[in-house]
Amino acid sequence: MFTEKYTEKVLEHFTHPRNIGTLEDADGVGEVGNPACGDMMTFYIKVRDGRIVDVKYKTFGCVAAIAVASVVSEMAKGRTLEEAKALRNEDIARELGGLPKQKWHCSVLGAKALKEAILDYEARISGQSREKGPQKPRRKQTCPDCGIENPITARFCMQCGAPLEKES
Amino acid sequence: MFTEKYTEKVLEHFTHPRNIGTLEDADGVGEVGNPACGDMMTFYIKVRDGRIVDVKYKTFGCVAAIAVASVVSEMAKGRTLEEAKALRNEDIARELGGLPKQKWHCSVLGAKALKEAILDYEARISGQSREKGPQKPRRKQTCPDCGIENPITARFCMQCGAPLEKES
Amino acid sequence: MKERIIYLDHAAATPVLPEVWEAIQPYFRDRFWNPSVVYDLGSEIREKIEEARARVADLIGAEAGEIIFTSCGAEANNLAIKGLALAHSQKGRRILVSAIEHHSVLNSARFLERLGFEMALIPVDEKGRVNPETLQKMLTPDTVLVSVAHASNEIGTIQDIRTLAEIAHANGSFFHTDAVASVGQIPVRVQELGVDLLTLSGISLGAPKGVGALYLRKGLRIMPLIHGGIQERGWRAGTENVPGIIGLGVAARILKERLPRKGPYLRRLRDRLVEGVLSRVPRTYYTGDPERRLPGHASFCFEGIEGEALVFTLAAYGIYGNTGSACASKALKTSPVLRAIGLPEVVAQGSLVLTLEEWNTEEEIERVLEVLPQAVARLRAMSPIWKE
Amino acid sequence: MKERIIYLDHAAATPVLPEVWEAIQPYFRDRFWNPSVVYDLGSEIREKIEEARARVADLIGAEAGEIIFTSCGAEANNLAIKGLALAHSQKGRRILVSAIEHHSVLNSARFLERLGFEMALIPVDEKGRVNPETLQKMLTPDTVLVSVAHASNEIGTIQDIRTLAEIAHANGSFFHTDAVASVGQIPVRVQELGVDLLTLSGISLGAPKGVGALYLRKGLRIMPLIHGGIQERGWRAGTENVPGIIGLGVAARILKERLPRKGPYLRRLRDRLVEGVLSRVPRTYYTGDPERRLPGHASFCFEGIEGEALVFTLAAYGIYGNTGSACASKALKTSPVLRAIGLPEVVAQGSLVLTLEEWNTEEEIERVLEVLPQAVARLRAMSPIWKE
Ligand SMILES: Cc1ncc(COP(=O)(O)O)c(C=O)c1O
Ligand SMILES: Cc1ncc(COP(=O)(O)O)c(C=O)c1O
Ligand code: FES
Ligand code: FES
Repeated sequence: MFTEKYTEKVLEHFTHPRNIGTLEDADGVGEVGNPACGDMMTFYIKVRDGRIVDVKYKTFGCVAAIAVASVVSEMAKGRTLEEAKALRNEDIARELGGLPKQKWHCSVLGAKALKEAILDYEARISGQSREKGPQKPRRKQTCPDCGIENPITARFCMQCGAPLEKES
Repeated sequence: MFTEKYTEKVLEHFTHPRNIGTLEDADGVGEVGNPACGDMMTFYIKVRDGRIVDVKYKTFGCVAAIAVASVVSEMAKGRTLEEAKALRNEDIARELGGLPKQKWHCSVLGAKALKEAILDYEARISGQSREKGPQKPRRKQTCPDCGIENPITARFCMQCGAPLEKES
Repeated sequence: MKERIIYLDHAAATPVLPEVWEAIQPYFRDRFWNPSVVYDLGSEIREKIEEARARVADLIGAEAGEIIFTSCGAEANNLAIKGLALAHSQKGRRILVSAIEHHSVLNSARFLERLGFEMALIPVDEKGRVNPETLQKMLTPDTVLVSVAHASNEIGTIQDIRTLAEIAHANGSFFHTDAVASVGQIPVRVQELGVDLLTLSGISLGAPKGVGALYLRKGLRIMPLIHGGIQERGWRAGTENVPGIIGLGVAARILKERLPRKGPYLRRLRDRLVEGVLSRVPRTYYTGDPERRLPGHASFCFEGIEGEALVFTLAAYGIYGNTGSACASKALKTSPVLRAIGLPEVVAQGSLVLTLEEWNTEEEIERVLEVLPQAVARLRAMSPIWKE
Repeated sequence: MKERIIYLDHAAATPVLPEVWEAIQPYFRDRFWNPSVVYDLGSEIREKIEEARARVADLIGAEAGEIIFTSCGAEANNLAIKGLALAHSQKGRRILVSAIEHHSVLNSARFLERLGFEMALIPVDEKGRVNPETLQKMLTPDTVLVSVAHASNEIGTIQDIRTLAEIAHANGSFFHTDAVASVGQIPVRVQELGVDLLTLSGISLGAPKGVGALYLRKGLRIMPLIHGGIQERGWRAGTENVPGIIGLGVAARILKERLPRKGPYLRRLRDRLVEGVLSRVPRTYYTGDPERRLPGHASFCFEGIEGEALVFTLAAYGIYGNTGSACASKALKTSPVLRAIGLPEVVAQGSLVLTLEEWNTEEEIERVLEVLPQAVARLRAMSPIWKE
């Protein structure tokens, strides 16, 4: 699943991203990431009869983030909400022919943004406003090599095995 | 005076050493060095009217040691004892067109061996037997790069500037 | 794959110069001997290494005996920082390094913290300059070493090393400068800079990869980093990268010749590039010091977009630049250099660094000025945080 | 200068293999890109490096992720010894290294003494072998690391690393082996040896100079030696010696193929050489273990003469061998290895080491057998300590 470089598919989606844009009359909107961290995605969905009938997005981020958003938009369209919610980041990475280790979290971001949009839609129809709980304090460290979050106690990255020592 | 490699002259003397051998009826014999340290020279001289009329030597040692002994034997022949005693290692090195730094002490050895032979001769004619004093305790360290002795307190080789730290 | 590449990432790597390539080829197969062996073949190689040492020394106004060859700039930085601190810890255990140092300086200092040293970062102003007064205030009697890079590879700013080194010396502290980005770009003379140690690397000099050098002022003692045999006079063990070292020597000789006309040429190209970008791309930051900067160095931040995506968009047109420091660019963090000069993190994300060499042409710059505005616009159009 | 060179000093340096030379040429000028950059050109280089990593791993039966590229064997030894000790000092501060280790192992351990570690030398017997029982007795609960070279480059002796490593592990100590002399000469499989760390160097493998590697068992943590960027997964900073690494990879692939027939061939040549020398030159010591030794390795001591003079005498005939270890041979000390195996110092002075490769021929050996007895006789004739 890990590649040394971007696959043809990633680059193709990056160069020609599908479904880019916003939906003025979206049924659900999901926004994840943080521009200060270099990645942010906003997904817009339209839902008919429990199915996603249209998807748009905007993304601020790297090549992988753009490709992920694009492929997620393709994968989501036509799926039921349950199917779409079940989309895991592994599925997204596989669809792209794999991702470099340090870009793995972009696929997480894509899955999350879509899910947030669906949860937003569900909250809207159930009349509740979604209030996100307070952020948990960070007990994580980010692998400098692959970018995956690891427990603060980890000495090696769980994902790629890189050393996580503070001094290196 | 320092060369990166052996000069032509050194190699020529090494390949064709002059005056090699012993003198059965030597008037003076000088032996310096220590085979355990990898270098030892024995010089034999014949003296007539205060002049060195014949020189032979044997040498156990490196290329430089052999070349030094050879050139010293040439330089000594025909000189007065005073002239021969005044021969300094720099003169020997110069005669050879220079020596690599780490071979500098071979020239010292050559000058010393000749002088020892002369002192032996002088002791014989004055009827005293030369008794060498007790060795002084070693307060020296040898430069790993050029082989020159340095005071135990030196941090850099006085001769070549190499670091003399114990740990390196 | 692309018709023609416009390569503008010379801070990350330079092609080996033709003269260097010519010079090193015999040393792989025909003259492959180990320079440490006693026999004549080894001596020939040793002489070549000494010739290279003299040439590298000449490029920076040093003596041959003051040059230690290493395997890269990072090793030279590690050797300088750790080696000096460990050898002079009786003088003090405090180390000052600027906030915009290369990782190899920064992390060497961090390592020393684990051995009981104390490390502090010298802040820089919005142009990336270390203020001499700030340094003065941060010096304490037990400050053993100050390290400030001569020029930044990320924002191009050139420091006033001479003044900083004088202040450090007045305090009895040693001074190291990482000159990887400046050597070969501007005149670098150790006497004029007044430094005790200086790092350079082959990667930006047209030498083969795998070679760097440390200038160590005569008489100054450091602790070796790579212990072992007596190569490099005992300062650095290990069989020498013979072609690398010979290549660095040839490159140094050539660069010394070319430096006088190279600087003005690069500055002209660079100024055209910068002026064009700033006038065509709105909300663009020209990072670093616009005056005191490397002649071939242009660095920008574009609001609303992310640097890697921009680099790839440009690469699709055959234009190759970088985002942040090559050595750190795989790690997905905002550049510490851009944070240190006070750029908002979100702006710092959109960084692009273009580093020119004398073989770059005006036509290439014009082509960049055509493509870059479109590339930025394309990414801004898909960015959720961009508002016209 | 000489009509034809008979080169028998392959432990000091090997020519770059033709296939390696072919493979690396494009990476100096055409494909010069920095492997750390984000864009496609960098990725191409990165893939080549990973290919090389897989090949080097394959040569020693490791996984690709267990290989760290370094700039030479000495660096790998320093990284192993210092890196392991510093990362695991909570386990203990005692280090055992054999009395016949390379300087880069020995002096790394000595450096650690300055940081509060304790170092002890494991003695060897007259064949240069570490006795497992001796090791057993020297181990203490706070022994964190044991380092014994797989084979000696000076006397050719191969150690029973598997047994030694088992003993160390039973004590909870880590085990490092310097396999610079053995890799490429005999099969080396990390699993079979059971070691935690293993050093190899390009110098004896037909790779370009300036590259080595450390095998670091998966999951084991060490402290980097060269801190900085995240090259080599953070274990070793600095821009990679790209052609060097690619070359090492190709060399590893070729050596793996050739090893099965190379061993017997070298052994046959070497045995002829040894038998000829011993029968023709009186008062000659065949140093090291006559049985468990590197196939292409012949080492002697000739009474009454000094090694450098012998090397030069042979060189005048175009025959190139070495006296003691290449890396130490400029330092005018008796070889510590020959002292450790109990040879009298005066005998140890007359050492000659001949290391063969598969391109050496029987004719070359016969020529050596003609010249060597005369060369020894000539020097003995001028030696004050030689008596028939
Ligand atoms: C046994 C041994 N270990 C380590 C080394 C050091 O290798 P390098 O010269 O590549 O640093 C050598 C070099 O000859 C060696 O023979
Ligand atoms: C300013 C600076 N210092 C040090 C280095 C490290 O040099 P090397 O990659 O040769 O180890 C770099 C590399 O880009 C650099 O830009
Ligand atoms: S957006 Fe986070 S690295 Fe791709
Ligand atoms: S005899 Fe001592 S090195 Fe020459």
